[in-house]
Amino acid sequence: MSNPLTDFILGAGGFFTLSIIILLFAIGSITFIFRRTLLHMLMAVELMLNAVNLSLIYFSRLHQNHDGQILSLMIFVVAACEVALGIAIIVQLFKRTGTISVDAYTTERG
Amino acid sequence: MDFNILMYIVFGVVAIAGGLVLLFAKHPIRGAMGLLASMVALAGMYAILQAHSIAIFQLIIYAGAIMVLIIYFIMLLDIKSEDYLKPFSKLFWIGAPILALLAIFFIYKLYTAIGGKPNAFSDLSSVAAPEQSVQDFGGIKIFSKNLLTKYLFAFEYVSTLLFAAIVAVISIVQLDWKGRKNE
Amino acid sequence: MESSFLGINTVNFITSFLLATAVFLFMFMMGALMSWSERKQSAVLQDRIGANRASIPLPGGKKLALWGFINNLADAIKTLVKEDFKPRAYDFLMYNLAIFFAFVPATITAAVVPFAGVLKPAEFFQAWYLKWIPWLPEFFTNNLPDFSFRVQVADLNVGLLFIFAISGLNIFGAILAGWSSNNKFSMMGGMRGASQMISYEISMGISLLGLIFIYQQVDIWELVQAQRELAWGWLPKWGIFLQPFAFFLFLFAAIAENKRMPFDLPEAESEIISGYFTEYSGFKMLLFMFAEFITIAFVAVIVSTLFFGGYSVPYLMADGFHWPWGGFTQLSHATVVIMEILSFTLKVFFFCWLLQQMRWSLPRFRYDQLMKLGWKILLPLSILNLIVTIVIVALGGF
Amino acid sequence: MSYQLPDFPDMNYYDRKKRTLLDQLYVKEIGRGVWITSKHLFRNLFKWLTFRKGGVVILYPEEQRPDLSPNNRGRHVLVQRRNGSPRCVACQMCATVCPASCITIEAEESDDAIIQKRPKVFNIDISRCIFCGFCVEACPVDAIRMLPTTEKLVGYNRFKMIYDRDTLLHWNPVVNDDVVHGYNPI
Repeated sequence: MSNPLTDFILGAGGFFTLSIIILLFAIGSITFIFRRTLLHMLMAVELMLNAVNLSLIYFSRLHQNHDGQILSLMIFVVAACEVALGIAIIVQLFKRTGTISVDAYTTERG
Repeated sequence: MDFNILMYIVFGVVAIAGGLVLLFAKHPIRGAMGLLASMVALAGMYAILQAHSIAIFQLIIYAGAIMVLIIYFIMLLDIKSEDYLKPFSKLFWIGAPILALLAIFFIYKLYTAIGGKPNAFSDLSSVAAPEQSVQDFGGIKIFSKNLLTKYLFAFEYVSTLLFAAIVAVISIVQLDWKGRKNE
Repeated sequence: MESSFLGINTVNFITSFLLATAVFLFMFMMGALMSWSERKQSAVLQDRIGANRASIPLPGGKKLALWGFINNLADAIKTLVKEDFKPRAYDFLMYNLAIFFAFVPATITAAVVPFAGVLKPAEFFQAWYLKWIPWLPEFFTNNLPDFSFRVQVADLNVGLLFIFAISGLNIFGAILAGWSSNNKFSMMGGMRGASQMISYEISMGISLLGLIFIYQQVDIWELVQAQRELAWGWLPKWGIFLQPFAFFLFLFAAIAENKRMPFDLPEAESEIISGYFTEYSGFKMLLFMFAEFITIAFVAVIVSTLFFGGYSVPYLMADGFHWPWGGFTQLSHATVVIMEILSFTLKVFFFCWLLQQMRWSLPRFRYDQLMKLGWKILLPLSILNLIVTIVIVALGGF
Repeated sequence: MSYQLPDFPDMNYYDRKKRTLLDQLYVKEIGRGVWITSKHLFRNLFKWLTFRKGGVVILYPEEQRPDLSPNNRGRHVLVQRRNGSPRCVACQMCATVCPASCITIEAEESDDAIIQKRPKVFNIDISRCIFCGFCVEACPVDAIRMLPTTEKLVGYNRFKMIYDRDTLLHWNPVVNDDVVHGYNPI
């Protein structure tokens, strides 16, 4: 009983998936650190959360265990809260300064 | 090659491409579309990894709700072009290669550890592929049974978080900056 | 399956391919039919005559107008040869991507809906009125005697949620079209569409939760199977009988989600020209309109599947009618399958008709009325409906 | 003014009727609306199925209204003299007064020394005409008139809607002498 998909997931697919996770997380962190737009930073956080979700789902499949899936559902909820709060804060900042560029927020510089 | 494996690889490449679009696209809405593509591709990967319910939740929550919210507000904010025409900070060409090299180094270490071997993850996996349990695994019934019995506390905890977030968002949005704009 | 010269995988693939093509064509034909009935039904109910001028001249001086069907053909040709106008300073990528977002989700969601029960080709082609097909009966009885398949393209175990997920993607079409057109009316249409969709998606989902609680299923095939059972020996367990209140809530939410009258604020002609697709012209506009018509058919498909028993005919089992008073009418397999397909199609036709009739009967809501209806009335009522259903289910009511 | 606003106990005249929850669901009213339109739909459908005309509209070029007023301003005609030439003297009065500027007249010298001018070109763009009848009132020699009929004022393109002098003179092969030819003051 050799399912090619199972073989793939156990072998080369694991390397592939982990590479995808690393790359997505790297792209997300680069975006978060070096893009100077609030919206981009918010979306980069989403991308990093997605990368983590993929690792959870992959290892949940590997162990045939639902813990990872449920944890990723919790991450969905946390991401939803985070986006709602983040968008609200961005809207307030935009109302105040008229821009979403991080470089413009210099009032705390002293 | 199995069709599922092919689609898995295609979805992985699309996810990376979406992330790159998010990184390099100038306008936020292009970046948001890249992120959307990445999310939909990840949903496809989840479905192939037999997390059917999570794949659907990914589509409903991320693609259907969160991205709609983000795009809605990108449209609402009336972002001027000077906000995004200089997208990267000054240190981008120093920092980004370092981070990218770090990622590539991780992948290289991964490859040397497990890359070429077939069944590299067999030691880790507790159940390889018993056909019967594979059918049920990740289905909505077992998933929700687990969620509402074993993880009930986490479920309630997260719903409390959602409630707090609703209150917080409403209170933030109701703040009025007009009176103290020039403090 | 040993004797078959085709592998069972190949046969399955061919069957799935044919089924997918048939379902796709069904949705397309429903879209074409809707765009015809949009004209003709509105005309007839307003004491007018409607489209009848476009015609094909026949030899002998007669003209073939087909009750206005040729108008659709003429429209397609006309939009193909029209100028493809593009607004100034539009966003090329998003402008074209919006069409796909509007069109693709509308067509692929019907894939998870069963159009009939299990079909056994070996038995199906034995019916007397299908014997004229020369080699099919022998082929199936000789090669694939036990082969059977469900008349459903994709048998997902999360089918109902899949429908929600894909129809949630539909709104990106409106948002992107509105944003990329560089037009204030388009923008307002897109914004209205987005906020309307967010308001109604929730009550749409919650109104269906009661149904999921009763049948304990999100698999659409199993949902339809559960609806074929009888309560008290005579009443089919259709969703409309078990959840009559949820039916109305779902119907209104689905119409609002569908951006149709009386909730067609995103494309309110009298207020914001044509809403989010104001700046589209030619074949792109036709695709938007066509996607909208297919979505009507899709709402009809979903409503008839979830609340009216899908393909099921009351008292019709796999071998014939089992009447509630004890009688039994034997029917051949082919007759049963064809009756099921016909029953499903008729239900879809009825709801398409009803949606069109509502579209031409009702005035448009004001925007604040729409929001109030969504958040203050439909959402609490659907939650109330859900709570009452849970209590009844917990007490062992169903 | 002796008119008194009706006195409702809990209502001012500008208040709407209080809507109950059932009203706010709109189910009842939607049902009523759909019922009314469905009545029309099925009545007309039944008429179609029994080979009668369902709608109340008139399929214009094939059908005509039977109840047109005799004073209706329909199609233009040019009145002829005994010898068949138009009575128009090309004075441009109708072209000047026409609010839609749909009349084009080019004059040429007439054979008759008394009349002096006659129209070489007399075009009416019927697709621009608004059927106001000013040209008929302005004409000093009663050369242009409007028939009550609106028969066949159609064309497949805009150039076929421009009626020239001969068309206006001989608008109908079966000419009713009493209407056009019978009137001859000269």
